[in-house]
Amino acid sequence: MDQIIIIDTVWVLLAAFLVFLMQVGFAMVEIGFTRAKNSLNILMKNVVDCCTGAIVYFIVGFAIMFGDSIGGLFGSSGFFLSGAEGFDFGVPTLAFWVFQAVFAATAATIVSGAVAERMKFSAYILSTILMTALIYPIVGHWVWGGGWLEELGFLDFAGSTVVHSVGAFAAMVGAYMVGPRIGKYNGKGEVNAIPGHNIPLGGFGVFILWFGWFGFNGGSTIAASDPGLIASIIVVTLLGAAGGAVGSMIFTWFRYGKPDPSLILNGILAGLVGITAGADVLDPMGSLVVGFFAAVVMILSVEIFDKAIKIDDPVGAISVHGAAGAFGTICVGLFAVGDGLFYGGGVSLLIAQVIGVIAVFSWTVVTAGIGYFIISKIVGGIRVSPEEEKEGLDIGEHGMRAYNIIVGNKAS
Amino acid sequence: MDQIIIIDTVWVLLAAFLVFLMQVGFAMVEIGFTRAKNSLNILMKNVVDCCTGAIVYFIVGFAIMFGDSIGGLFGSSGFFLSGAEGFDFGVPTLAFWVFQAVFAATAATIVSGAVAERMKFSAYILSTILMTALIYPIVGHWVWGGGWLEELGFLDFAGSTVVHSVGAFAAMVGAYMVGPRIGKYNGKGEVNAIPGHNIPLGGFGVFILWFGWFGFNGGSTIAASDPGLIASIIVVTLLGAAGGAVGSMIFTWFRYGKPDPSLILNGILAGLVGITAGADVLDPMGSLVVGFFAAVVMILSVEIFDKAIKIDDPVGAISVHGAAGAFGTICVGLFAVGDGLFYGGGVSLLIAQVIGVIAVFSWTVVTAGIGYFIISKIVGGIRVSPEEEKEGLDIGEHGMRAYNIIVGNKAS
Amino acid sequence: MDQIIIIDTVWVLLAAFLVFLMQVGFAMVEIGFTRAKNSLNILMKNVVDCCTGAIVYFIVGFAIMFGDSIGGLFGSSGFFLSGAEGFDFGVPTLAFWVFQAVFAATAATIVSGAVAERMKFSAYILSTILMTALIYPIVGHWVWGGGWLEELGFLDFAGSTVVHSVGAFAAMVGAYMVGPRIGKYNGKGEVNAIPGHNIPLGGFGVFILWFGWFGFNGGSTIAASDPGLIASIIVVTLLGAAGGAVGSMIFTWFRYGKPDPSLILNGILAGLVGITAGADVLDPMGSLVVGFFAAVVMILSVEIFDKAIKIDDPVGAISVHGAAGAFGTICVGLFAVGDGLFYGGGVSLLIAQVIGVIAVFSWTVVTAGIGYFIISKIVGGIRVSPEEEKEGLDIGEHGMRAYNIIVGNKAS
Amino acid sequence: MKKVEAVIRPETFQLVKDALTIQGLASMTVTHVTGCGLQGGKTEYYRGSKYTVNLLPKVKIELVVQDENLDTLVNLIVETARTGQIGDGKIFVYDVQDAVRIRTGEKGEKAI
Amino acid sequence: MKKVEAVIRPETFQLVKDALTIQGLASMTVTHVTGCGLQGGKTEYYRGSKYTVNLLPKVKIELVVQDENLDTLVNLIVETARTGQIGDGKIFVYDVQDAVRIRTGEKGEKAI
Amino acid sequence: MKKVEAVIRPETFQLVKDALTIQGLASMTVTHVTGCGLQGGKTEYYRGSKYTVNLLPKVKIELVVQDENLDTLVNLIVETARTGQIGDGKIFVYDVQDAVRIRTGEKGEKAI
Ligand SMILES: Nc1ncnc2c1ncn2[C@@H]1O[C@H](COP(=O)(O)OP(=O)(O)O)[C@@H](O)[C@H]1O
Ligand SMILES: Nc1ncnc2c1ncn2[C@@H]1O[C@H](COP(=O)(O)OP(=O)(O)O)[C@@H](O)[C@H]1O
Ligand SMILES: Nc1ncnc2c1ncn2[C@@H]1O[C@H](COP(=O)(O)OP(=O)(O)O)[C@@H](O)[C@H]1O
Repeated sequence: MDQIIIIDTVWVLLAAFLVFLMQVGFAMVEIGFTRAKNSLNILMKNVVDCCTGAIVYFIVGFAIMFGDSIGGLFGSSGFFLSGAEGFDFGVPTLAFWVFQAVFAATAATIVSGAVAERMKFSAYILSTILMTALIYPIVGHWVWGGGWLEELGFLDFAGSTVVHSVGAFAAMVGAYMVGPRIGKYNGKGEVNAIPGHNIPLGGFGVFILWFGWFGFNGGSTIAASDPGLIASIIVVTLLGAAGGAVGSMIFTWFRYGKPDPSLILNGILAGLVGITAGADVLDPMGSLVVGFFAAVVMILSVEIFDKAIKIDDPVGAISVHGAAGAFGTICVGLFAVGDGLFYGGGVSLLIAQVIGVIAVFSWTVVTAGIGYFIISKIVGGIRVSPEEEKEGLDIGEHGMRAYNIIVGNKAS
Repeated sequence: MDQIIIIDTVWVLLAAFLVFLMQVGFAMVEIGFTRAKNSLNILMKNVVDCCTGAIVYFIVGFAIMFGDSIGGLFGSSGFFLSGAEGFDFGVPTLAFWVFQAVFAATAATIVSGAVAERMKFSAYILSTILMTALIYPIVGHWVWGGGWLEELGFLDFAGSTVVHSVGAFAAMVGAYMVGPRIGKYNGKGEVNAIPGHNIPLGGFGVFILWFGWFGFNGGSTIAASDPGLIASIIVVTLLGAAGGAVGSMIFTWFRYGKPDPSLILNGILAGLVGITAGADVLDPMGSLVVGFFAAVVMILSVEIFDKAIKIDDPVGAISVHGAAGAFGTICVGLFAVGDGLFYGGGVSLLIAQVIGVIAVFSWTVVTAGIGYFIISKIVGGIRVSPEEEKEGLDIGEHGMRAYNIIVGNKAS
Repeated sequence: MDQIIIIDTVWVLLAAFLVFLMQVGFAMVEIGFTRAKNSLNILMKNVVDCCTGAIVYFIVGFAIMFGDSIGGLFGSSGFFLSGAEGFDFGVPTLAFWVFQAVFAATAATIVSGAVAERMKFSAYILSTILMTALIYPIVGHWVWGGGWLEELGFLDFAGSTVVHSVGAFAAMVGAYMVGPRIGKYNGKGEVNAIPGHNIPLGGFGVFILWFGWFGFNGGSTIAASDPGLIASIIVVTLLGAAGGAVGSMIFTWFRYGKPDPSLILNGILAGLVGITAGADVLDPMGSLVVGFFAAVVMILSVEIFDKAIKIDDPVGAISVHGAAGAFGTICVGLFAVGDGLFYGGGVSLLIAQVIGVIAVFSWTVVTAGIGYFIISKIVGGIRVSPEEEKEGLDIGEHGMRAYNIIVGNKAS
Repeated sequence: MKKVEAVIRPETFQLVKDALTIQGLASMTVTHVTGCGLQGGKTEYYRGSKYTVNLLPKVKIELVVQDENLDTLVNLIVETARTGQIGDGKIFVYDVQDAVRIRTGEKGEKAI
Repeated sequence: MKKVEAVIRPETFQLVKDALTIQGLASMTVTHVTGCGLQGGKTEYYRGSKYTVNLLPKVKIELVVQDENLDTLVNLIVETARTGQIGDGKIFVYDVQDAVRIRTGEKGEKAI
Repeated sequence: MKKVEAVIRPETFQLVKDALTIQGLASMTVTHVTGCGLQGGKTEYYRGSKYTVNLLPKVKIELVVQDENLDTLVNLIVETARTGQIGDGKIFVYDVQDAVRIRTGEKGEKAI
């Protein structure tokens, strides 16, 4: 008995470390896919969302997510981790908290990619507080904390919706409200591509994210005690990403004539986001299929947001985490071994999945919208001035350059 | 009983994650040691070999490597992981599979460095399929799947030969058949050095590879249940690499007058490749010695391939994984505590080791040669056009640049 | 019983891997925060301190640190790990050794940042040998090997003082004796800022260091058997760093008008160094507070060293590891749950902490001073020539450039 | 033939280029440079030390044009690159003795 | 004295340099630039959006030579840098009023 | 008006710039270039192969000045950039036909 808790704790903590490392993966992807003049600002946003996020989640978020439920809507105990003794998550409450805290930071950090290169640093910090104190924990409560969606039978094993879509939907609202980057659309509304300054760096970030994802999905059991299950989850995580890579490679090769590196990298992530909701109930073949099509959905979504909806998302966060996340969550209703429609399980799970996605979308869009509106009032607009945007936020927000060739600086 | 399986599974899965992370290490080394105009192509090759490789290994490779043996030559059951229940590897079959899948991807990815900057993307994908479906699994079957080399007493604990040399021998054939990069040799056949564009990046990759190697060797027990053994394996892995670094530092300092950073980085890898075959049977002192001389062998091999054999290998993959791998495998016959010649064990092990290396070399060179020949027929030559090579494969194969300073792009 | 050792060994080894990975984190921070012309030299210093360090610690260091104590001053058995059977650390001696070896390498590598861009490669290698053979192991013996400070009741759980301060104090002596970089101070003694050439790279390094720190603190229990304790240690490690980030953000925002990216990155590290001594006895709130103020102390220390003491420390190693380390060690006497002054524990612990810091400072400064003096005699001065320094140590020490755009090289 | 060398702000480059393209004067060579003039440099902080970045990033455009296009060109650049703040940059005009189009070997005005 | 400024393809640079070295005209200053001319730019895709890279990478070589070497030099560059495809680049020739070798202080033709 | 173009060692740039600032000649445009001249290149090793880096990093400074400042400027550069070793660099002087300050539209000498 005792020893199982030790093994479970070791597994959950190690998984949490891997999830934590995803922060640097996100930073690399976002910096690589944007322009050099904003690199430090993006780095700082990633640093601050993970640090502020952890603190806020410690003070408020965890209590709202896992505290005693008020009507299945939100939790109400455990602020500042007080009363930690009262909780029982199998592993020590602090171990469970660490795992949840890095999840919260992940949800928060998704936003930074979509609003990159133009949102004020101060506005971003406030939005991070809102995400980790309220928007994310409430959804978490609904699905994982004993809330109404859990009651309904909605399944989201490791958070395609709870973590990724919540981040992405908030990102969508943020990117919409802050507006497209100067120069992204020309007078006629056509897209001017703004290539990232270091795509290989983005690639390294994707590999690190994938590495972290093994912890993200593997640790979501909060136990190692069923070795067959965790092994299966890891297989799904490996093959889902591989399916996403191959899907995006083939799809872009046909569609644009060449295999597009930046979209293949996004395709891996889309595959991962896609299989995350059903990582415990997909079989290897199912994970390949879901990963493959999650990547295709993501690419179409990138085009739609870029060209039709005209929300400027420099790194594709909305499509990768939102579109592929919703797709993957719904796919659980189709591909879950046992309960999925394609596996002879009927439509009831599928319906629960659709309801869950809609509910989370509505909640996130509305609260994020109100949130950014209030933040805008507090800091006097969420967007930097056009001059600052043109010169780069590194100078404007931090008075420093990311890359320096040093000639001619003087003490002053 | 039960709990041991849990611990073993946790260990094997975590080790597999570390081995997986080696993919980004390889990508960094290969990108850093080549020119900026080919960075995306190399990144994509690394992405695709690991993703395609995992899928192919799921469909075919694993069955050939670990399925019921046909005459000790190849396996024949377990395609698509079907009949997974029938296998018994101590840990759950899926856990074992994940560990083996990332090994297969490692063998495949070694090739990309040697053929970098000139092989077609399509040809490379096909060669990866060949590697993970056939060339590597057959050797794996011989040595680890109950095949004839295992019968013979050939020892290769974690794959100096099975993984690294197979990758390197195939890489040698590929690099030979694709020919040297334009400009590598001048009219008189002298070497024109083509320095990599970001050596520190290569250094980061080497550290990450080393980190992954702890999983590579440590996990090859497929069990944590002998803590003294895994601890010893890790010590060997640490000291072997350290020996390789010191060996290459001293050797280049004497030979070229200065300690050569790129060869010291390669030296760490050579040390690691060298001790991998005997990681379970070397003692700390033995690992230092084997690592040290593996690095020296590697450096001499780099010179020979560059100047005498004239096979152009931009990152030194053939020498690091092939020469040091063969050297290390043979050293098991000398340094194995108990059975090694220097430890009073006679020559029988040594002879088995030599036979194993020769057999694997012959198999790999022949099949890879035939393979590239067929691939060349399929895709119309395995090499890009000289114009494309000069402009860089990033533009030619992917229509995109790795690094962008953005002025003057327009929608079109 | 048996199984607990297996779990403990798995935990300690995995923790050691994470600590090992900190080497690449250090390399990234130091390379990012300095100029491009010295990148390879810094990389090589990091490679060599970790490789030479491991070997030296194997031969000598470990014996001095954990061998039979001579009067509480130094150990005297276990050279070359001989007599390993005689030791009992709970886990296998080799597992314990690996964990200790990567700690020794960490202490050594701290020096390279402070003396970067001007110390000779040969002098640096010798100083590394001194660190890992003598300076660090002696302190380690005092505090962790049954020595006199342990007797006294001095607490330094994971090495704020033993590892970080020892590295930093030696770094301070080295940086002082090698002198400031050319151009750091103008004729009037004013500081000329010399910005690092790739700050985002430094940021990635900080994230990787933080990741490694989970192993650094978590593994210092040398056991997983108290899951509540290791979970608590990880929470402290997460919140301490977060506190450091927020502390440095707020402090620099007030002090310099903008949140300073390079100091926020240092602030995370200062937070981590700060909570390391008390990671097992701090509560979450205490870790936030200690992390926050460790960052403030670090920033003030950076200013003092730069402007008043005028020791040139390109990456802030002295302030991050030394000032924050001493601060954090003393804070154990204030914030330790139970024994700390603020938690009703009286002043006896506080006094022990202060004595420990002073003793370690004195020992390290004196031995490092003598050491560098002798090294200077051996290699003819520890500093490269002004010409070499201006051109960069990459060319001078290694005959190679870190970054290459290749036109116009010729065989010769 | 004249060579017009304009050192302008990176931010205004796109505007200038678009304007030149419309006028059919789009043949140019572009270099990333740094420069200082009246613009005194910017005070930044690095790790607690104030310092002045004397050399600010600029874009240098070089265009070789026929004499009759000179004024149009100069005026166009002045109009599109001006923000009115110090640091807008300078235009310098030089005489060109000859031009050769490498592809065809054509010389003189035809080569531009 | 004349200054020859050649903007050529990066791919041909090595050939040009070798040819110049053989002729003993190897003193030069080289800059990485981008440019556009007749060559309309290249259409590339980025994340599903087509776009034109108007400015393509080029290498600018500057050589100051004595008047009598001018023709040899120009011809040599034209010959070695030509591929016949649009984008081969241009050569411009300017008059140089004076040259100084910093090391010795020598002026004029001796300084080249 | 004259344009002074100095190709110097990166190491000496700061000295030159300080000297020019003191003389009030601090308006300049700076480019990172590579170059070769008498300085034969440096032999380096890469992975066991000896090779010559023919093109060494240099800094190019361009300053447009009034005719009367020409000599002061050239002398100042020669003095501060000289180390006496091969590779110190060269100064070239060109005639400038016109200058325009973009911010104000001023032309000629006033614009410098
Ligand atoms: N005399 C000069 N010679 C060379 N370049 C110059 C000269 N004057 C200005 N420049 C270039 O023009 C840029 C802008 O000049 P500045 O004086 O700051 O702006 P403004 O013309 O608006 O006063 C400088 O950064 C420098 O690159
Ligand atoms: N009038 C010009 N002024 C300045 N640079 C030019 C001019 N014309 C061409 N160039 C430079 O030469 C390069 C090649 O010119 P392009 O017209 O594309 O080739 P081609 O000469 O073969 O027609 C351009 O990218 C640009 O850098
Ligand atoms: N004729 C020339 N044309 C253009 N640039 C030149 C010329 N001669 C020298 N340079 C530039 O000056 C730099 C230094 O010249 P070099 O001949 O090596 O030094 P020194 O003048 O001391 O003999 C070269 O690297 C090159 O950039």
